Amino acid sequence: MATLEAPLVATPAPRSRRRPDWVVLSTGTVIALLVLMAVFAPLLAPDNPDYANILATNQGPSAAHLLGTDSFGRDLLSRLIYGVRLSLLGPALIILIATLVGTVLAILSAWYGGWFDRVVSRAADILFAFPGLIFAMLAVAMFGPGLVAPVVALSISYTPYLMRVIRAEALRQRNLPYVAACYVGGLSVRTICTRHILRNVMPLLVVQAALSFGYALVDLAAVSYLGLGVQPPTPEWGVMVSTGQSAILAGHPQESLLAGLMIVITVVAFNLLGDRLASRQKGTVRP
Amino acid sequence: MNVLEINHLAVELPVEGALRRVLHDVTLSIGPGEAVGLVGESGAGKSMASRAVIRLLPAGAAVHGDIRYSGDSVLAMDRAALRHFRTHDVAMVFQDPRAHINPVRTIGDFLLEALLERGERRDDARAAVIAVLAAVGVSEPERRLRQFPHELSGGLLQRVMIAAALAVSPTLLLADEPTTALDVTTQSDVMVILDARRRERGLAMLFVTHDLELAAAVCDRIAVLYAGFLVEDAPAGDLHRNLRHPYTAGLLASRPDPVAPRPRLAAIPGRPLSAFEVGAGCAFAPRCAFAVERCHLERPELRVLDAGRVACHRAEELAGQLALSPTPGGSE
Amino acid sequence: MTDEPVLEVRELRKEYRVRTSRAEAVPAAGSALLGHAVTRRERAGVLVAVDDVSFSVSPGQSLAVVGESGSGKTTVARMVVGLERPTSGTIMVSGRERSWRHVSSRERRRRAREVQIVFQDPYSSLDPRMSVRASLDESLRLHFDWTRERRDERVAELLDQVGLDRRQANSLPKALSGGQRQRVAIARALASEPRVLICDEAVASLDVSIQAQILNLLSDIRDATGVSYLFISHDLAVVRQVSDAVLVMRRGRVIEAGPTASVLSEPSDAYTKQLLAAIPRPGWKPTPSNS
Amino acid sequence: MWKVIGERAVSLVVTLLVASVGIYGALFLAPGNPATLLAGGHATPAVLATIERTEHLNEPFFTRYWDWLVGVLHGNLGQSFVYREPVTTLLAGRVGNTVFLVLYAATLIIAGGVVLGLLAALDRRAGAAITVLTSVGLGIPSFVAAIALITVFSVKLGWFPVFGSGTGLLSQLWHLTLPAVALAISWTAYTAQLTKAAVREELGREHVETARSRGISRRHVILRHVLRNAMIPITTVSGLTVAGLIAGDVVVEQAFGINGLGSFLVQSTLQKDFASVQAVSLILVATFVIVNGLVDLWSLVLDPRLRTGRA
Repeated sequence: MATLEAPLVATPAPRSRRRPDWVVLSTGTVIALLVLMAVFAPLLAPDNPDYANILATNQGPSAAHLLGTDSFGRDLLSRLIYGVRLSLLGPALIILIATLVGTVLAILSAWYGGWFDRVVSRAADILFAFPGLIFAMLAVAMFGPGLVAPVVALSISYTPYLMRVIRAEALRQRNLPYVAACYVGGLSVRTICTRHILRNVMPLLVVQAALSFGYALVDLAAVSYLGLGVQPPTPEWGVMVSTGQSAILAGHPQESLLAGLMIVITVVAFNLLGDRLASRQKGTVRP
Repeated sequence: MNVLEINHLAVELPVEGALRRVLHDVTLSIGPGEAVGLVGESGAGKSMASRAVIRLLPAGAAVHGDIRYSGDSVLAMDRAALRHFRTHDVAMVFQDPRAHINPVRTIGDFLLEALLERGERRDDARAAVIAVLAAVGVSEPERRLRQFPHELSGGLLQRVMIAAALAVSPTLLLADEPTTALDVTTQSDVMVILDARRRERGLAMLFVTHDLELAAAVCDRIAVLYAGFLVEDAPAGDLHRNLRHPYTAGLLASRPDPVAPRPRLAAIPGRPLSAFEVGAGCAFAPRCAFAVERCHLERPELRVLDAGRVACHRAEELAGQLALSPTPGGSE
Repeated sequence: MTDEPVLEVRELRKEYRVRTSRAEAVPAAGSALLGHAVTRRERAGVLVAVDDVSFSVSPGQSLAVVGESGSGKTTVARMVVGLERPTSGTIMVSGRERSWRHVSSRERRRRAREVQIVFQDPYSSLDPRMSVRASLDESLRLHFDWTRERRDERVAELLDQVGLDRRQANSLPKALSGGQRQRVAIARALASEPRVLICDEAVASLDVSIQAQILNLLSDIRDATGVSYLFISHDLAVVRQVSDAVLVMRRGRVIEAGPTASVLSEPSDAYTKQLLAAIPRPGWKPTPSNS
Repeated sequence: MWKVIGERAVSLVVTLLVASVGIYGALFLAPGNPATLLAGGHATPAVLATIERTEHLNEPFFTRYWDWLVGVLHGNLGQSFVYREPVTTLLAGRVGNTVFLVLYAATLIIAGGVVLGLLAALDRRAGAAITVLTSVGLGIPSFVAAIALITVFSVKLGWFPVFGSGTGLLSQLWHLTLPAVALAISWTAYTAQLTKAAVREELGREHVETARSRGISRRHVILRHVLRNAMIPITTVSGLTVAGLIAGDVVVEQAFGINGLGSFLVQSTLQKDFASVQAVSLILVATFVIVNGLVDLWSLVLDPRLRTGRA
C-alpha cells in the first residue's frame, strides 16, 4: 500500500488574500461595471438611445456624442449602455436555467445511476448532436424571431454540457469514502446530496457557469446578428454589429466595431475569471 | 573507487514561488556491488535523494553539496555527459509501474526505446530485451512485447520495469519503493528476482523504502533518513543487535510482528516532520524520549560509531538502553 | 465467549455482472485486480467477488479478515455496512436480519447505531468542506435528541477519546495530518455509539510510527467501550496485533479461519503460510511464493 | 475491439435517427398549421391544398416521417416552397463553398492551435505571450472578427474582397481567406489552450519522468511520449470544435455574403421555408454526428486502453 505523503502545513485556502489576485480583481471590476451599467442605464446614458437625428448620421466622436452616432444619427454611447441590458440578460437566463436543470439531473444521475442515469446520459448525447446555434435557428423557424425562442433553445442545448461536467464531478464525489461514511452514518439521501455532494460540486459549478456565460453570450449575440433574435432598433450588441455593417463600406465602422468590442471585453472578462477560479480550485485538490 | 558518493547533499524545491527545503544533509557512499537501503517515513526526503542522484528534480530545484559517480561530478555534467550517464551507467526502478510506463505504447516500445536511443541495432536490442525479460521471470517474452501495459498485472509490470533497468547493463541501480504498490506475496516474488539479478551482475543499488525490515533483508547497509537528515548508517545485519539511534529503535519497535506480538506497540509520539519544519536542534528531538536540552539547541553531526555512523548526541550513553526500553507510547 | 454474537454472517455471496460499457474501459491506475478478474470469471459475464463466507463476532471481540487485493475482503465489509447488496446469504446484527428491500431512511438511521466503518484513505474519508466539529455534530444531531450544550460536551469527549486536541475541533480536514484525520474518522464512527466498528484497511496508508499510535488507540477504545471490531487488512502483522480471531480470504473464499494466535503460529493452509512467509521481519529473506 | 466499434456505430445510428425525428417533428410542434409553415410566406389556399396532398399531412406522424426519411436516404430532401424547387437542387450549388470554407478554417485551427499550444507549453517566455493572445482570441466571436477583418483588410487596405466566394481554386482561396480566418480565430485559441493544458499535463506525468531518467533525448520525449499522449484529449475535444465550426460557418457566411449552406439556412429560417430548414439542419447535424463518430474511432486508434471495452 502506498504511503501517503502528508501535507504538513495546510495548503493555503483558496480565498487567502496574501497577494491580491489582479486577474480576479480586474475581471470582477469589469463585470461589476457592466452590471451597474445595465441597472443604471437611464442615469448613465447621456442621450435617449432611440432618438434618431437624420442630420447627424455617422458622426465621429464629439462633445455632444462622445463615441459618435450611428447611421440613423443615434448616440452610440447611449445605445451601447442600454445594450448591456439585453446582451447580459439573455445569457444570464440561459446559464441560470441550464445550470439549475443540469445540476439537478447531474446529481440525481450520479447518485442513483442505473436506468435513470443511462436515459439522462443518452438524451444528453443526442442533444449534443445539435450545435447550439442550429438549435436556436430551428426554434426561431418554429416560433419566430425574438428573445424567447433562442433563449429557451440555447438553455436546452447548454443543459447537457453543464450536466455532463457536473455529473462527472458529482460521481467522483459520490465514490469518495466520505460519502460512503455519510451513508453508513444514516444520513438521508437528500441530506447527502445537498449538504455534502452539492456543496463540494459548487466550486466547479461556479467555474463552469462563468465559462459558459461567455459562450452563451456569443451564441445569443450571433442569433441577433443573423437577424433571428432581438430585432432592430432595440439596442443590443449583436443587433448593432449587424446594423452597423452596411456603414463599413462607406468608411464608418464605429457602430459595428464598438458593439463588437463590448462583446469581446465581456466575454474575455468572464473567460479569464472562470479560468482563474478553475486554476485556484486545482490548487486546493489534495497533493 | 566508490560507485556513488554523496557529500552533504541539500535540496530545495520551489513551492509557490519560494524555495522549500526537502533535504538538509545527506552524506553517503555506495561501493561497487554494494546495496544500500535508504529508509524513512513520508516527508523524510528519500525519494528526492534518489532523484537528485540522476538529476531528475523538478525545474527550479536548488541542489547543494556534491554527488559523484565513479569520481565524476553528476551535478557538473553537461547535456551529453548526463545523457551518457543515464543511458549507460545508471537505471531507475519506480514505485508505480502503471503510472511510470507510457500506457499507450507497447511493452516492446518501452523496453527497446532506451537501447535504440543509444544506437544499438534493432535485432540485437530485441534479442537482449527478450533475454532479460526471461531472466526476470516473465513468461512468453515475445508475446509480451506486443502487449500494452494495461494488459499486464501490477507484479508483471514491475518485472518489466526491472527488466528495462537491467537491459541497459548499468553499474548503479536506483530503486524507489519498487514493491510498495504490490501485494505482499508479489512483493516477495519481485524482491527475490531483483535481489538475485543484482547480485549476479554485481550491480550497486540504492534501495529507497519505508520498510526497514525489507531493506535489511536485501541490502548490505541501511541509511535512515529523518526530516531531510541522514541520522544513521549501519550494516544491515547489525541493525537489530546494535541499536544506535533512538529514531531507528523507535521505528523497529513501532512495527507489529506477525509471530511474536507485543501487548502494546511502542509508538513514537507525534508525527514525522518534513524537512522544512525542523528547528535549530536535532530534527528528531521533539519526538525523542531521550532528548535533553542540548538536543533541542544543537544539531548533531554524523559521526562514526562502531561499524556505522550515527547523528545523535547521546548515542554512546544510550547504547544498550535503546533495545531494552522502547520509547514510551504516546499520541500526537 | 457465550454471548449472543453481535454480528453474524452466513453464506454470503456477491456476484458482479461484468459490463462492457465505455465508462469502465480505462483501468484504474495501480489496479492489480486485472489479473485476478480474468481468472475468477466463472462463467461469461459474471465475477464472483465473495463466495460462501460465514463468520460471527461476539460483543467486544475483534475479528480480522485478511487477504490480498482481489480477495473480496473489502466487499464483505461493504456488504455488512449496507454499501453493497449481497447476491445471497444473510447478515444478522444483534440477532436481527438485515433485509435489502426498501430500506427506509429511518431503518438506515437505526442500523447506523449498530455498525460503523472507518476507511483506508484519511484524505478522502472526511468531507473537505466540513470542520471536525461539524462532522461529529452532524452525526450526534441525527442520532440523539440532545441539546446543543450536550452535543458540544460529547464532541469534546469524543475528541479526548481519540487523542485529539479540543482546539482542533474547528479545523478543516486539510489542516490536519493523515494520522489526525484518521482519528477524526474514528471519532465520527464512534459518535453514533455503534456495537461494531469496521476498520477497512484503516492503518494501511499511515506511516509506521503513526500506524502504531492508531493501533494502540483502537485497542484503548475497545477496552473503554466494549465495541467489537471487524478488521479488514492485508497485513498479517497488523492483524496479529489487533485481532482475537482471523479469517484468511483468497479469491472470494475463506481458506482458513480460527484464533489469530494459532492461525499465525501454525498455519495449516499453504496460502496462509505463503502470506506469512512474505512479510519482512527480523532475519527474513524474500522467497518465491509459487503462486 | 470490433465489438467496441460495433457498439459505437449502433449508438451513432440511433443518435442520427432520434435527431432526424426531432428535426422533422419540430415542424409539428410549432404553433399553427404545418401546411402554412411548409408553404412559408406563400400560403394561398391552392398551395396549402397541394402541400397537404404532397406531404400526406392527414396521415399519422410516423408514416409521414418514414416517407420523409426514405426520401432523404434516396437523396430527396423535399421541396422548397419559396423557390418551388427541390431542396437538393438548391443546395447543390452551395455545398462546395461551405465545405471549402470549413476545411480551410479547420486546417488553420489544427495547424495554428497545436503549434501555438505546444510552444506555449514548452517555452516559458513565449508561453506568457501566447496565453494572453489566446485568452483574448477565445473571446472574439466569428462575426466580430469578420467585421474587424473587413474593416481593416478589405475596406482600409483593400487586400481582400468584401463579399462573395469566387470561382476557381485560387480565386476561392483569395475570397475565402478572411472568412476562414474569422471562423478560425476563437477555435484556434481554444485548441491552443487545450493543447497547452494537455501537453503540460503530460509533461508532469510519471512515465515522462521515466523516459527522462533513461536518457531519452528531449526531442523524442516530446514527440513519442508528451505529444503522442496529449493527442488523446486533443482529439476527444476536437468533436466540440466541429460543432463550433458548423455553427460558426452559418454566421461567417452571412457576414461575408458567401453563398453556402449557412447563409441559405439563415434565409430559409427568416422566410420560414421549412423544408429547406429541415434539410440543412439535418445535413449539419448529420455531419457533426458522423465527424464525431470518426473522431471516436480515431481515439480508439490512439488509446489502446479504450479498445478492450472492459476494465
